[in-house]
Amino acid sequence: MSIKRKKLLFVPGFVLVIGLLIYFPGRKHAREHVNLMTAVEDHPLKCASCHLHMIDKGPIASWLNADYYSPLNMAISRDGNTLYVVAQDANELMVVDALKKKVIQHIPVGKYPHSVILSEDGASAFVSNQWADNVMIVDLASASVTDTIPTGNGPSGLSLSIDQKYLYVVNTFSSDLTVINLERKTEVKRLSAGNNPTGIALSPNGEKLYVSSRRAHMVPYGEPTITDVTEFNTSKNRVSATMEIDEAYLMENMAFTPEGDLALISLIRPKNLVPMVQVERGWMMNHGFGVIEQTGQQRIIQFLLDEPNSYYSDPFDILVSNDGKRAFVSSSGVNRISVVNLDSIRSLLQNYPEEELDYLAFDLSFSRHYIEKRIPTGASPKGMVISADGSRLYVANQLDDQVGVIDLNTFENLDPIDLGGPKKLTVARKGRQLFVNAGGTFQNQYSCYTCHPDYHEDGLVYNMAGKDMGRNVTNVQSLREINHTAPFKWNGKNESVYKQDGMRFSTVLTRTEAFSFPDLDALASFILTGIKNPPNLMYNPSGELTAAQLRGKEIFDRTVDNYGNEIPEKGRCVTCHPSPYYSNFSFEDVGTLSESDDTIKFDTPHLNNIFASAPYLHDGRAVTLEEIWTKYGGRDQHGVVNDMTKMQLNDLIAYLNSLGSAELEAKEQEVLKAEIKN
Amino acid sequence: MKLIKLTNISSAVLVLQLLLFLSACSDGSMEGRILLTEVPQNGSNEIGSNNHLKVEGARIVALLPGGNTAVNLTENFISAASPAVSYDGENMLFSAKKESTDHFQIFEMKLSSGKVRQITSCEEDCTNPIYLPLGRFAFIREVASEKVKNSNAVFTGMLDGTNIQQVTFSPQRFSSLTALNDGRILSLVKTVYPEEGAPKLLVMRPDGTKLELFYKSDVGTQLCSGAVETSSENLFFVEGNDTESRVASVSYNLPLHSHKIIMEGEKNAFLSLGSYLDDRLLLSYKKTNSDNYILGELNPVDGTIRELYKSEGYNVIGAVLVQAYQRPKNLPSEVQPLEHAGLLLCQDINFLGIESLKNESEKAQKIEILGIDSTLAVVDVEDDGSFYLKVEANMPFRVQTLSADNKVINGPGSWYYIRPNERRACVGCHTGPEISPFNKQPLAVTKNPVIIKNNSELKLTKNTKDYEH
Amino acid sequence: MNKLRLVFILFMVLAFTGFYTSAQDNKMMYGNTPDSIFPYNSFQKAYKYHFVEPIEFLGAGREKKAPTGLTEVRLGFLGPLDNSPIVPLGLQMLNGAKLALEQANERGGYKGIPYKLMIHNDVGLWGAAANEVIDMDDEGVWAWLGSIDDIVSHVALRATLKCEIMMVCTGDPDPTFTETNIPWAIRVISDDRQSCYALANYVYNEKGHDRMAIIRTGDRYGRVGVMEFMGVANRMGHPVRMEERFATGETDFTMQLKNIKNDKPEAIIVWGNAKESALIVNQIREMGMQQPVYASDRIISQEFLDIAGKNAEGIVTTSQYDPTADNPALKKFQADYRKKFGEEPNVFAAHAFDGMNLIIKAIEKVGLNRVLIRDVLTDRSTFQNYQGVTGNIVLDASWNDVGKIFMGKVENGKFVFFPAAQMKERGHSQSMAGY
Amino acid sequence: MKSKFNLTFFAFLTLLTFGIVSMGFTRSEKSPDVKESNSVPIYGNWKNFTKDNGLPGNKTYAVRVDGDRVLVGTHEGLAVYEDEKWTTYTTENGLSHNGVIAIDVSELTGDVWLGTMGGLTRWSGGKFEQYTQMNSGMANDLVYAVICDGKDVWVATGGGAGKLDTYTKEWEIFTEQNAPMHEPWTYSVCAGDNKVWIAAWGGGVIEYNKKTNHFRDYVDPDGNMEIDLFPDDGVVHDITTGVSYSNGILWAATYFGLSRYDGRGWKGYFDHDSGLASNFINYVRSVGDYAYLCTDKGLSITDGESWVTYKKNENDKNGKAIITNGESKTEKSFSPSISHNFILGVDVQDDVIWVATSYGLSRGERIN
Repeated sequence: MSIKRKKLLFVPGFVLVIGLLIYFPGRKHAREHVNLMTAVEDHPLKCASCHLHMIDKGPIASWLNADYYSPLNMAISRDGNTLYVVAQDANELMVVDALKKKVIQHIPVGKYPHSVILSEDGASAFVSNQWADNVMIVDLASASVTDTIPTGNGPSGLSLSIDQKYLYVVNTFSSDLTVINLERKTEVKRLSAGNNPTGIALSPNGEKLYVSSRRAHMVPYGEPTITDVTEFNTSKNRVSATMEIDEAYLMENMAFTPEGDLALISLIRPKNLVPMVQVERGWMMNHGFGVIEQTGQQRIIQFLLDEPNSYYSDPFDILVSNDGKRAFVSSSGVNRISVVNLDSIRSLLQNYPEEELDYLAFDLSFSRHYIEKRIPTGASPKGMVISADGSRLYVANQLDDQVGVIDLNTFENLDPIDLGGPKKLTVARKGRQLFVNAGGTFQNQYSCYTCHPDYHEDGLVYNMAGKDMGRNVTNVQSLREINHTAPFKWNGKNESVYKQDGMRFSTVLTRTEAFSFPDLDALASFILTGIKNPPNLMYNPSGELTAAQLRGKEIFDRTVDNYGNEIPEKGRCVTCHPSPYYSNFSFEDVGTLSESDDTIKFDTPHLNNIFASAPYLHDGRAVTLEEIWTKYGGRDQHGVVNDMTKMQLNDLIAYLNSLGSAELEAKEQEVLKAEIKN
Repeated sequence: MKLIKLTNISSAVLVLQLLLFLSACSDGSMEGRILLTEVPQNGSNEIGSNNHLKVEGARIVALLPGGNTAVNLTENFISAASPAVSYDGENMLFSAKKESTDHFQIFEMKLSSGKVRQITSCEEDCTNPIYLPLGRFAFIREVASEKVKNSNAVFTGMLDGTNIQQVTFSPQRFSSLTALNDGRILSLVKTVYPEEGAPKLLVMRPDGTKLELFYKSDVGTQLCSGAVETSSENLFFVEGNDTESRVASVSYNLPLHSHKIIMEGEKNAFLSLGSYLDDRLLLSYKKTNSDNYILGELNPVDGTIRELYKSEGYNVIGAVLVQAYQRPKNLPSEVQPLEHAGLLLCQDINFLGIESLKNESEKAQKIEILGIDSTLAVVDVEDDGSFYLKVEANMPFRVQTLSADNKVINGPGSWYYIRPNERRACVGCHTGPEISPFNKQPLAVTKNPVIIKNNSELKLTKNTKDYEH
Repeated sequence: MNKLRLVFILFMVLAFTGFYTSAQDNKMMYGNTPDSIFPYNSFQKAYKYHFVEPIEFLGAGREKKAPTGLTEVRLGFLGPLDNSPIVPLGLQMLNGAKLALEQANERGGYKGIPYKLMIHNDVGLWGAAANEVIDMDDEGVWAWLGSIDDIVSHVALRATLKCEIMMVCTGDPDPTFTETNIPWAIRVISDDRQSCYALANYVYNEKGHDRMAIIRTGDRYGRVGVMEFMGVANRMGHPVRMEERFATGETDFTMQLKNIKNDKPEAIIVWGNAKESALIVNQIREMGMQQPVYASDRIISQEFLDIAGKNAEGIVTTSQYDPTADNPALKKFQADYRKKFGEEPNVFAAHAFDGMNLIIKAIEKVGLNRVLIRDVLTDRSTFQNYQGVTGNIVLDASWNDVGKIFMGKVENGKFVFFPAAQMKERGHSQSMAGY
Repeated sequence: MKSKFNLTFFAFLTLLTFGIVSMGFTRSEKSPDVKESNSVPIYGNWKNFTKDNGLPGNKTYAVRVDGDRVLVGTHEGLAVYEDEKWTTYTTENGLSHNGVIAIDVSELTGDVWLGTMGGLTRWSGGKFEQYTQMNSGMANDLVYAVICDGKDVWVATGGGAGKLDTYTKEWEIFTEQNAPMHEPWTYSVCAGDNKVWIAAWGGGVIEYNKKTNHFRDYVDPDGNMEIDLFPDDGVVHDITTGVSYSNGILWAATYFGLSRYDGRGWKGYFDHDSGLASNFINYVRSVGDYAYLCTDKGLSITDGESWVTYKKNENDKNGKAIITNGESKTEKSFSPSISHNFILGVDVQDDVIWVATSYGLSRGERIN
């Protein structure tokens, strides 16, 4: 053996020895690290789980991800030959030949489009751009946007007045209805419309417009969960009534029957006020639809879609067949469309008094009287349309970039329309599919999306029960841009999303088999990289602070109080809430622990887009930001505030409302640093 | 030896099958065979009774599909029964004993080699084993006491024989176990104390928690077998009455309202069911009352039976197909064995379902907690009808409602027990498993739970930090 | 300059041609104000004089019957009890009111029904006083007593007008409080207008000072009080040029006092709470200024004497009553108060005691009807010249207490009180311009 | 020079100020347009409502006609008169407080805004929504006045004036810190021609220009509470209780008389020199060319020249209208008359007037 060869052997040998030296203690270290971050001891030590799939920006992130279309809502031409599909993630309106099942045009629209409707003559389409606060008028002949009309914050559902003079736009984030005069092409008024509305439906005679809210009334924990349907008089363009829908929320969409005898609402019946001790017997979430009678007693009755051992979670769209005999409800949590026999509903309404029907909305077996069929769909079925001849039902399968086609004579699936999205299923995309799918909970009772609609939060406070029932009521936290904001939960017990959604999660919450490690990889990847804050167009559209916000920032940053006394470090806003996330990711007692809470310190929440996540504080006791300090500020435990004038508090809140995505904040910081260097 | 007697064609077919079989399963897997229990016809116990499987001479045989060729797999046992196939199709659990003085124990056999391994060594009979996910299994074991005779309980453990623990504690008799796809265990159960009740299908989590009704027959009809779940989300079972016997089904989603009769026969014509290929079922049945039970293949769609196998002098019972199965979900367990109690919440004892809307009956204001032989406590309920108890773990009890002056309003309900750290809740009394809760915080949970115990030192402990989600 | 002169001449022509005529007959001038220092009196008769006649309340409500089945007769209290620098004053006021109610309850309450004090703190959140008065309305109080801080009093006054509950103010000397024409309040403590007249008379006429400097709190108490003093000083021909401000809670006044020192005034007036005033006095002396010091009446407290120590000697202030008067009622009150609360009552306690007794007497006279209680307290006959522990209570047409003012001077570490000198003329004479 | 700073110079300065002020305002005295005296509406056919007819309480603070219904703020809640029936809404229905003291209806949205003793309440489509100083940017819970100005809602509260932008849901409040008032006590607010006027208690009238976001204040130039030196030199008193604007005229009410401002000059009115029922004015509302003045001694209506004052007799249900036209006075009797002379609120629509009084509500119809 020559020296050269020895040398040759020596090099890999050395590397091997060093490698082994690193490997064994390294592995031990990795094991400890992974055990801590996942709270399990059998994770396969795949580094990519956290260190690859959770990268949310840069070239690696773009290499890992793909640009999907994610169709959400649709419109169909009167001849039934053309579908107009809102591709939410691609910011475009897709024109689809329904017969050839082919995409024929891509029309770019605004950011994060939500809904599309067509004018009666079919010449133009109206598209609501939820993250751009406007609607666009698209001339379909030329496939071009002709007008962009500003709306309220977060436009979603759309409807045209029967004379085509007014366009009604539901503003989800600002909770109102924009009325656009289409001759003047401008917003003429904004009417209040419940809380976080999306659904909209015009009565067949055009006199009445309904808008359904998704969030419930913000009430102290323990008071009933009630959500509004707002009724508008279209001749006066005014709010005419508010219907309170008891025990329901997330009323995503509404529809009228063609004869106008019933208005239908998709809805969820949450069980947030009962201790979350089991899933069996519908103990967490029920799913159904509401009926507002338009004649006679005008009762509001709810019906469940669920069955005792099977739940049809996250109903999104609700649609009535052209003959008025059936309704279709797309349940995005279970990839099913439920076919409701409306004649059965009508007969039940006729034969049962309201009191009994109210009770039957708790009877999980009652759906057998009106559910005709459950039609399977692609991943996450959302908006639906029916062809004018009534023969086809199209459904936007949001998470596999397809439009499902269903033969309404047989209720059988035909070949879907492929919208041409990427063929690869990225880890994050798979995570999103898991996120919206109820398969992760016992008997499919709910999905992550149920309590985190829009990947955000549902505005409810739940009794998480802990060890004792009735303890630890908890305000659902938003999942938007939580990457880099670990630890998680109000008590900060979870160092990672991995741990958060792991074994314990399945034991106390989903109560079915825990997510597998690959599924957890995907879920965590989506949660940490795929959920963005909408731009804060409400309070900070330009990125420049208003005078009041600037004054508020001074208060946020202040170190002395109005009397000139130095504020102790812990009493300053900026100490615990430093930019860009406005959290120091550490723990503090801000004096808001209640007797029914376990003794914990709170994980300082991040404040990006804080305006969008009322109610506030760990148990949602503060309905508005003001209440954090007016009602619950105590003796300056949550920042020194008691010296402030009302105007100063208003300025502070104006500043808090201005906070947007941390990404923007971070950019600002970089600019700032760069300036300092120069 | 019987092979030689067959015609050339059939032998050729068989050889081909054998080749296919061998090529598919390199080390002699038994995939595709049917395992069943053969019980001697003139055994001391009447077929259909509780102990019909514990007959000496009972044996487990394997047969090839379509043929009457059976191989005795349990030659070394004086009695063997209840074969269950593992999810990978490679092993079989069964209950058996070697000597007549032995107790029945649970054994596992590697089907490819026939190698047998004893898992349990109990002082009482252990029967009816089933596989659970991730190396666990469940079985039934006799636990009769002086007071409560003839009761048994479900136990679970690791397949290596460790961690064997009792998971049910009520004075009931379990006679069949099925692992449902959702991860729970379905069992045919009847109450044996204070008096015998009708058998029902109850469902529970594998840790014994949340034991509740899954299906019960109408009055006059009696459930006769455990249930078999098929991939079409239906469950099949045998039921009967004084004049006839039936195979019936219910859907998993809606068991109490989807009863369907698949086929009817004379009294005792059907005995038990097992799952088979293509959503068909294996059925033990007899053609006339004087025949013995034979094995057939039942098509549940049209109710037709094709005879598969019969065994002279034996009743053929409890057939199961050897194949890989979709394993059920592995349900997490909230049971913490070191805890001494669990929690029980009821939203409104005066809520009895839709009937309470119609009748203005007297409202109960108290509940009485009844143990096996004594009253454990009388507890005032809250104004909204709710109560909240911290109950000594693994202790059977029943609840009856009382008026303010201690008049019984609703007599004792079913037996309950709470596992350590289990948290259970119900909407009202007798509302069944189909009524979901009112979205209302029960007044009772705004206070500390009332302690229910039986001679133990159970105390209200300051709640430990266990802040959820 | 020519232009200015022209304008001036034009104005004089306008002003003295009797362009306007007064609408009112000759009545006693508001605020017990001497002609010589009445606004514009030297130049122009006003078109309209206010506060000359009381405003009657003409609304409904007298017809309301007293409720039956009452278990307590609720009376309100509004004062600074928490989170305010003047909490000590508020607590004294509360004690005075409590003592009066307690004694009334010992006498059997109202027809056997005990009085109950509904206590409200006035310094909570912004404009809290208004909300507190609304709460009193919701609680069903029959009348209420308060408060000290003038912002609070003003806010409460308007709220009590809306609710129509009688307010008896015993602690706020802000002159503008009664200058509102609201017929739902009386004040049973002399206001700063009276005190300033007395102080101005003392410093200018008796002591013969001319150039004064003022250092005052920046709050409304300082602003309105000093405004009143400066108005009188102007009209007496001694405009004050030097006015410095400080904030409540401040401890170092060097900046302000340096300015004052440079200005070399003949005397200095300190207008503020006891603590800051004492610190200022100390710092005045530390900086070597030896001028006489005068102060607002809030210095009358042990706190002031304790902090200022020797520096307090010779300082003169005004007082709304004479706590050393030889008045048996006062002596008894002081003894009872000491016994119950273990401290000396101050001006706020004494006036609250009087005020609460007036409310009790009014209820005993007319029963439980808010309007009737108001009527009897404002009629300026039933309780006019009421002999309280603070002396004679005399209400003018705006229901302002125009009783005697006393001067207090620190001698040998104690306040010594003596009546303020009467100015030569009181009220109006026919000789004034415009009459 | 210092020594010359004496009384004479000071007096000169004071007089100079007066001169300028007087000159400025005496000119404007001639400016009010002379109107047809008989055009001031006269109302009769009075009909009165009290607790006995369905009102929740007799003390009515405010009234507003809203199409076919009449909204009445009482001490015991909001009373709504529709189809000849009364319905009462209280805190149980979602009002922030039962004491409803101010009402306005948004022309744009039809929403009803209620100023209560415990916060501002929006009543929209049957739903009540509360704004308080605790849960919103509103300055104080005692809302003396509320008006809708397009998408904005303005309130005058015990802790300052405030503006709610119903589009952005943002509050902006105006106090002594950012507006020319000494203290944040506001009592009334009105809007028109791109301006907003706030009656600031003790601070006169504050004018806010919506285009420039600038303030200016109008105070009594004599600077003293106890007198009004010249009636037409500015607002008659700093303690203002009401402002109302229509047809280019701003009316400012006080407890000391009435002022009228036409954009150039002020004119003062007192009970002794005009047909005004009393100097103690609780509330003013101007509609078209007329100001409706709610005083403690009856209701007066004026166009600035002619007056009609409604008074009820002391001892019976009857009363009269006193029509003052310059020196001439005529009277017209009514049976019955208005419910009570202590008037707190008024509204008119077409030829019908509604009057909220200390004891009951009155409805009258125009008879001239």
